[in-house]
Amino acid sequence: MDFTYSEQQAMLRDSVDRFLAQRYDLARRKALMDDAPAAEALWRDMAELGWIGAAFSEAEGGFASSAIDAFAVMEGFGQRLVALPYLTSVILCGGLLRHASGSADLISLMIDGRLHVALAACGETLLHSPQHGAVTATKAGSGYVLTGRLSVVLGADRAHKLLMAARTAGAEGERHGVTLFLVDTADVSRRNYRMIDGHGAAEVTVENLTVGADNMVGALDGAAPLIEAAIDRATVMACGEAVGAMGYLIPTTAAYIRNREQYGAPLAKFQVLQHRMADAFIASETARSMALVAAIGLDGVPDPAAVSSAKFQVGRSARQVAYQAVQLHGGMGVSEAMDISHHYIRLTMIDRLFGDQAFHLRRYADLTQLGVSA
Amino acid sequence: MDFTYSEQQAMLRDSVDRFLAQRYDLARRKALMDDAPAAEALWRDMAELGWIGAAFSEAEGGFASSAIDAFAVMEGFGQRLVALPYLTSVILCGGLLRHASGSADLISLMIDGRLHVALAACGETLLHSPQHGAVTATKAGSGYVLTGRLSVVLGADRAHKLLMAARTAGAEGERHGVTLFLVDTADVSRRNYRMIDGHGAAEVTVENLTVGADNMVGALDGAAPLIEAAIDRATVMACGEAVGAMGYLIPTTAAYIRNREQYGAPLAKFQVLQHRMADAFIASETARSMALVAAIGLDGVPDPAAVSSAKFQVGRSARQVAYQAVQLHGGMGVSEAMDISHHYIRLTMIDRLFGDQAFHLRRYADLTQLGVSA
Amino acid sequence: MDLSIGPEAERLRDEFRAFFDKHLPKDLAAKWRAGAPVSKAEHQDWQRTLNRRGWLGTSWKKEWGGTGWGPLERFIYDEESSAAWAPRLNVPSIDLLGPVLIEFGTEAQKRRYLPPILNSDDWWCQGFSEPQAGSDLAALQMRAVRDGDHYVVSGTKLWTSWAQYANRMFALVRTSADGPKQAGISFLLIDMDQPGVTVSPILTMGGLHAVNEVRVDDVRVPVDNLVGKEGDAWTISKFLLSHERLVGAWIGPSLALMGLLRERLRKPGFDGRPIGADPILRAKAAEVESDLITLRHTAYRVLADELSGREPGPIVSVLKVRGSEIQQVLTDLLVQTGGAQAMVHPQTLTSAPGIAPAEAHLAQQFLDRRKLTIYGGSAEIQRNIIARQIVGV
Amino acid sequence: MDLSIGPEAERLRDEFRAFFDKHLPKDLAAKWRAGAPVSKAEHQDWQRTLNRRGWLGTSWKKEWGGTGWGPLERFIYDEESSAAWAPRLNVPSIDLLGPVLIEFGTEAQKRRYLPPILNSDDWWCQGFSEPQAGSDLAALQMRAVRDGDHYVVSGTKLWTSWAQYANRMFALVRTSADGPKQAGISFLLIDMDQPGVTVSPILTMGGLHAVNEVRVDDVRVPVDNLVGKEGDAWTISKFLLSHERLVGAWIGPSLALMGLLRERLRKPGFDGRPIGADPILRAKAAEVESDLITLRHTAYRVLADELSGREPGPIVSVLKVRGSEIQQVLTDLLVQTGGAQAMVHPQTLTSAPGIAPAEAHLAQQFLDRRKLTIYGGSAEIQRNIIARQIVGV
Repeated sequence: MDFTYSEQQAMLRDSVDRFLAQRYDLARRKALMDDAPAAEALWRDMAELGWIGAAFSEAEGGFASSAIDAFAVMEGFGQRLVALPYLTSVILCGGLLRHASGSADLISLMIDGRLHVALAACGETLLHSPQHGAVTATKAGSGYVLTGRLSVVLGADRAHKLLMAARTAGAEGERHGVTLFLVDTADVSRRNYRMIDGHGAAEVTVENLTVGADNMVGALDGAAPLIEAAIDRATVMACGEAVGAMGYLIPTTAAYIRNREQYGAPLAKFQVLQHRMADAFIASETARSMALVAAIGLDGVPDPAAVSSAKFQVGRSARQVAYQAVQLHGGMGVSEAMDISHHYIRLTMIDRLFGDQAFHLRRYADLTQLGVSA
Repeated sequence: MDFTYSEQQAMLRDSVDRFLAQRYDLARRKALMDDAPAAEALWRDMAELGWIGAAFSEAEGGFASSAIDAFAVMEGFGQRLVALPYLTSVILCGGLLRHASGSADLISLMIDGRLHVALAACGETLLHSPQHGAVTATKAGSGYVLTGRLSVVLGADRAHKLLMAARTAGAEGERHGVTLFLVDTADVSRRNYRMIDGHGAAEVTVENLTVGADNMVGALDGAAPLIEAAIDRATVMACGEAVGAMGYLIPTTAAYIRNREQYGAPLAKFQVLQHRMADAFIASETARSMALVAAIGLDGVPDPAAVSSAKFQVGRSARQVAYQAVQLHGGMGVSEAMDISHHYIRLTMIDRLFGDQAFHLRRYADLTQLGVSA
Repeated sequence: MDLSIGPEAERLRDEFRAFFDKHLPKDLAAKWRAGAPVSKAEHQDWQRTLNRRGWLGTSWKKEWGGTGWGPLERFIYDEESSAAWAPRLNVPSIDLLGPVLIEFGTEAQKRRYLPPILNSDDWWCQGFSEPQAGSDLAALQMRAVRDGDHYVVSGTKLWTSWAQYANRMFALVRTSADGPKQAGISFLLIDMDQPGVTVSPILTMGGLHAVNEVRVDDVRVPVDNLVGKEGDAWTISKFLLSHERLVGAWIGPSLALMGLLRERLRKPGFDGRPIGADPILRAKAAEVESDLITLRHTAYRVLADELSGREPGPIVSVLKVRGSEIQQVLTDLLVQTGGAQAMVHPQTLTSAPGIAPAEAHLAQQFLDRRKLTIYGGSAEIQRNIIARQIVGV
Repeated sequence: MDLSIGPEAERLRDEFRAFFDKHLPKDLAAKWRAGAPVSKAEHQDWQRTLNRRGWLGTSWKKEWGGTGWGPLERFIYDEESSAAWAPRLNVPSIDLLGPVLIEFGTEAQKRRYLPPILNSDDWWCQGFSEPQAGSDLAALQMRAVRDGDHYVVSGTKLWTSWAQYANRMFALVRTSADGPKQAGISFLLIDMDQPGVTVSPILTMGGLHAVNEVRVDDVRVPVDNLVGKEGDAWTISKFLLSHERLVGAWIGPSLALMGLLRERLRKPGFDGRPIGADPILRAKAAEVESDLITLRHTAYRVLADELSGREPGPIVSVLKVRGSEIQQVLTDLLVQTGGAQAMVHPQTLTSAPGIAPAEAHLAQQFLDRRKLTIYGGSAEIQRNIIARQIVGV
């Protein structure tokens, strides 16, 4: 029984911390949003440090000894509020690329920091429920013709390729009949924008795009389980990011209320605020436990119920911790000039991403047959 | 716009207060549980003061100018933790007796304090959903034969008569086909006991009991709406009782923490406890607003959505206020020797009675067509 | 007991409805409803429309061009204005400074400042908070040093709402460092269109620009611009607070948002079923609506107290606490109805016809409401106030 | 990272299961499961069964007849014991006094008091709280005045659990009024079977008799009954607390209750559908189960820290706070599954075959758990402890 990072993981975590402390802050984060080349340069540097490889096994050309490695990276990213497409490209799509033809080359490119991929699936949801979608595929010879529009594809703004889910059989809402295709972003039309948390996205339209059978990722009609597994993995990593953010917000807020005086005393002297901090700590530490368990589970037999439990815990805790961090910072907490408000937004997003609290409670109950007659 | 008691209602409320202060306390409450004759004597004295008549209009032989009159009585009862069957007999069944043959005599007996009635309906629920039940009625000549068992009939232990709902047509769960019969408790078999809050109840079994057409209350097959209306009225009155209880618990708890010292200071000096009191006050005062609105509504066009809104608010607030009253009283709060714990239990019961918070939120949404496609 | 507001007020309510229906520009209402930005000119146009009808100075005495209404009329007006999705007015001018000048101002001050408020030529901002004085106003440090017929004012105001639109500011300034902290604070009118006054935007969550930093460096302000006497600011502030009693409950705006939520819940969601068919979301929506109508009636209780001359007591803080929380819950639920689109940053959209305007500002509105439990007497301070009165420590 | 407890512990877990399955009387487990009263004799019988297997002194060293287990073995034992619905043991004897005597007692004390605990002839209660010393133990007033070879003890203990079964009490007593309050407190063993010791029941919510008032009037206690030195009680209490770290999380009992809840949710409710088909109740049950497994893993984190010699810090308070809350939620939900029958007072039932025993004690159990956030370091004190460490004031 061990809930600590291995020496190697701790080193990775430290390297993330040190690098970001030097190369990344709120101003840089904002600047990179409008400066794609600079963002790409930073990304390549991160790739060289092995952070992308940390998400792939050695067999795939990466350096991961365990899923915990990427979790450690995500925790560091969460702490430092990194707005780069690690989660949506490396984690979410990296795993799916394994099923693509020529996967070794693709993954190698990704590990080198030269390939961004975005997942265009799950319709208008924030990436849950792959049985829903908006792209139809019509059989044409040995290939398919894709047509449809997704208004929000996370990470598509700077992606080179898209993993696009299309309906090849069955009806909307059925798990069977969803197929993934790898398409070049050059072949689709995009309108780029940013999400409220500063991460990039795009509206993606495909019109009569012909794709060959070699564009197919995974089995025909069988992508839903693959996408679900990829989302589960990404969900756990998003939990890692949130755990990192909470781990930053709590000591930062504690320091703020120790220093900020109102009514002639440090805010920290007010017992109500002390208990808010205690509750934030309770929320953060328990969420961390469940997130770690879900992360450890990624290396073994998939346990989607543990993932849903973790996502629920992390979502609820993250919202609470972020709310109190802002509240205790007062006006400073809502200002864009301070990172607190950006953490608040990102944690709000993570709470919704891959399914919100209610979604995961229901999924947990379904998976564990809670309340079902024997 | 006026949210205050009329002069007459204020007098009624004061008379309840004064009488109970002299004649009723925790010890007496407990003693009366095992002493039916003494309870009856007290009940007659209350009847003489006009408190039962306050629940009936002048046309029915009562003294009520408005539903607020009975609400004022209930508030007083809530404050003083009265465990007598005012709610289950006078309020809940009193209204239904209007539809019985010989109703004038029955009501007159009730107003004189000489008739207790209990409602045997709604199956195993705490008196919501009259479409469910356990008693079947088989047509026999001009009458019916009743058979069935209800394990919990509130107030049946000392009732002289029961208003018994039976299935005369349709299937279990259908609103149509429920008929009310007035039966003597002598004709049923009872096992008496008390609920956890000290109020009386009984398990009631009827076996092949023949009742005539004149035992029927209201129309054949049409009792569900009558029972629902009676429950709505009783629900509002239960809100009044809870509002009275909260109005007692808050100043009592405030006084306790002002006087109780721990760590060398009165508990009231701890800001966390101050805020708990503030939150209790917020809960109590807002619940009072909605309860008053529902009570005012009883005199006009029935507004079941307002009743459900009130019951939800009161249930949630009552639980919160009671929880904090116990918590702030520490060990004293859980002791049976103090009234705080009994208020806690009674408010827990009121939260469940006539449908709990989730039940009333759903009913509110149904009644106001919330979330239904246009 | 009686819930009716009386035939006179009901008639007035009908009048309001008819007027808003006819005169409020549809596109302006639609913008406001979507949470999209509204320009200063649009605000002014609308204020002038109201003023032509005589309904701008709703808390002003008739002699100064106001409506002369009591609290009931004002409350109904606010409810109907919100229900029609009329944009919020320049509150600091109309609901704060106006009544203050009418109560405490000199005849000259009234004649000079009140008319340009009503015709919307002047736009005022409220300079209260400072970097070291957030909740604790007594700690404020903007100095006003007497120099002949002028004060020389220096200092920084923070979180000043809509100062970017304002040409004037009424500010709390420190005229004396002696005695109790509160006694040295005065209420001063400052012309912002002059050198030495610098307005810098403060962007808040979601990229909104609603508040500012206002730096005042050695600006000379005529002594005539003092409202009341030196040290009167505390009294004036308390007067202001009593005016804000019911506004802080956000009843009208929340009822309007609830209408929007109800509408959105009827729409089909990602799975084709009505969004509100989800039992958990439906229960949450029912809960917040119940909370809202409950708070509305609580506000009516306060109103009834005011009308009959009773002091409502700590319930006023209840309105503020619950009103803020309900706004936060409502906008949170609205975001939940919007799926992925609700999380798009509207300011980064160029032209994306797929993203409906109805969704585009939901997250921004949610983020904007985050401040409600912080400013104007935080949720913690309101609870302190309540506790002081009911626990009595 | 690694979740496994290792093959040795897994094997032990299997052994526990097999033992409980074979030796725990079914009717006793059923009573405990239903929340029905269990007599002292039944408790003793069960303890003796455990002792025969050598599994009673689970926190005792082997030389004194204990198991010599570490925290991991004890934790798993507690989980399995709870899962089997084995009744709680006489915790003050076995888990509190035993380890204290082994650590701080004299050889004579150990020889005299440890064996009768293991063979269940002695039943101890813990005399800590007093009328004026609830959370604040330093304020306690029971006096022990030295008189030759004896202390003369007078005072009143409150909330003393199961004192009605106990023949002995270990108590905190004041042996000195000088110096800091905590320094004057000593740890004394008192024989209750003597004149001057009066036990009066305190009934708690729902009519339960679990706690008592213990009055001690001029009772002479041999000086030999002092554990440690005079003034050592504070040190001993801290030692006790470190032993209670994981117990306060209520993991085992909560897992058992969750199993019960799951089972009840599958049963048909008043409308014929499974009780758990209600989406709101289902969501709440899923939430508390998620909370519970989360807390279980948090307890394992603490355990892992202990095993590797790291100081777990404020997480211990997290266990206590959340453990109590989860017990309260679980029993609340259980009551919700029981309809009207769950609100019946079981002590007033004579013979009502319609009221199933499964329902009859749900409300009592719910009410009983109300104390968990109050006693043994209230929820407020736990939060103070956490705040002190993370805010550092």
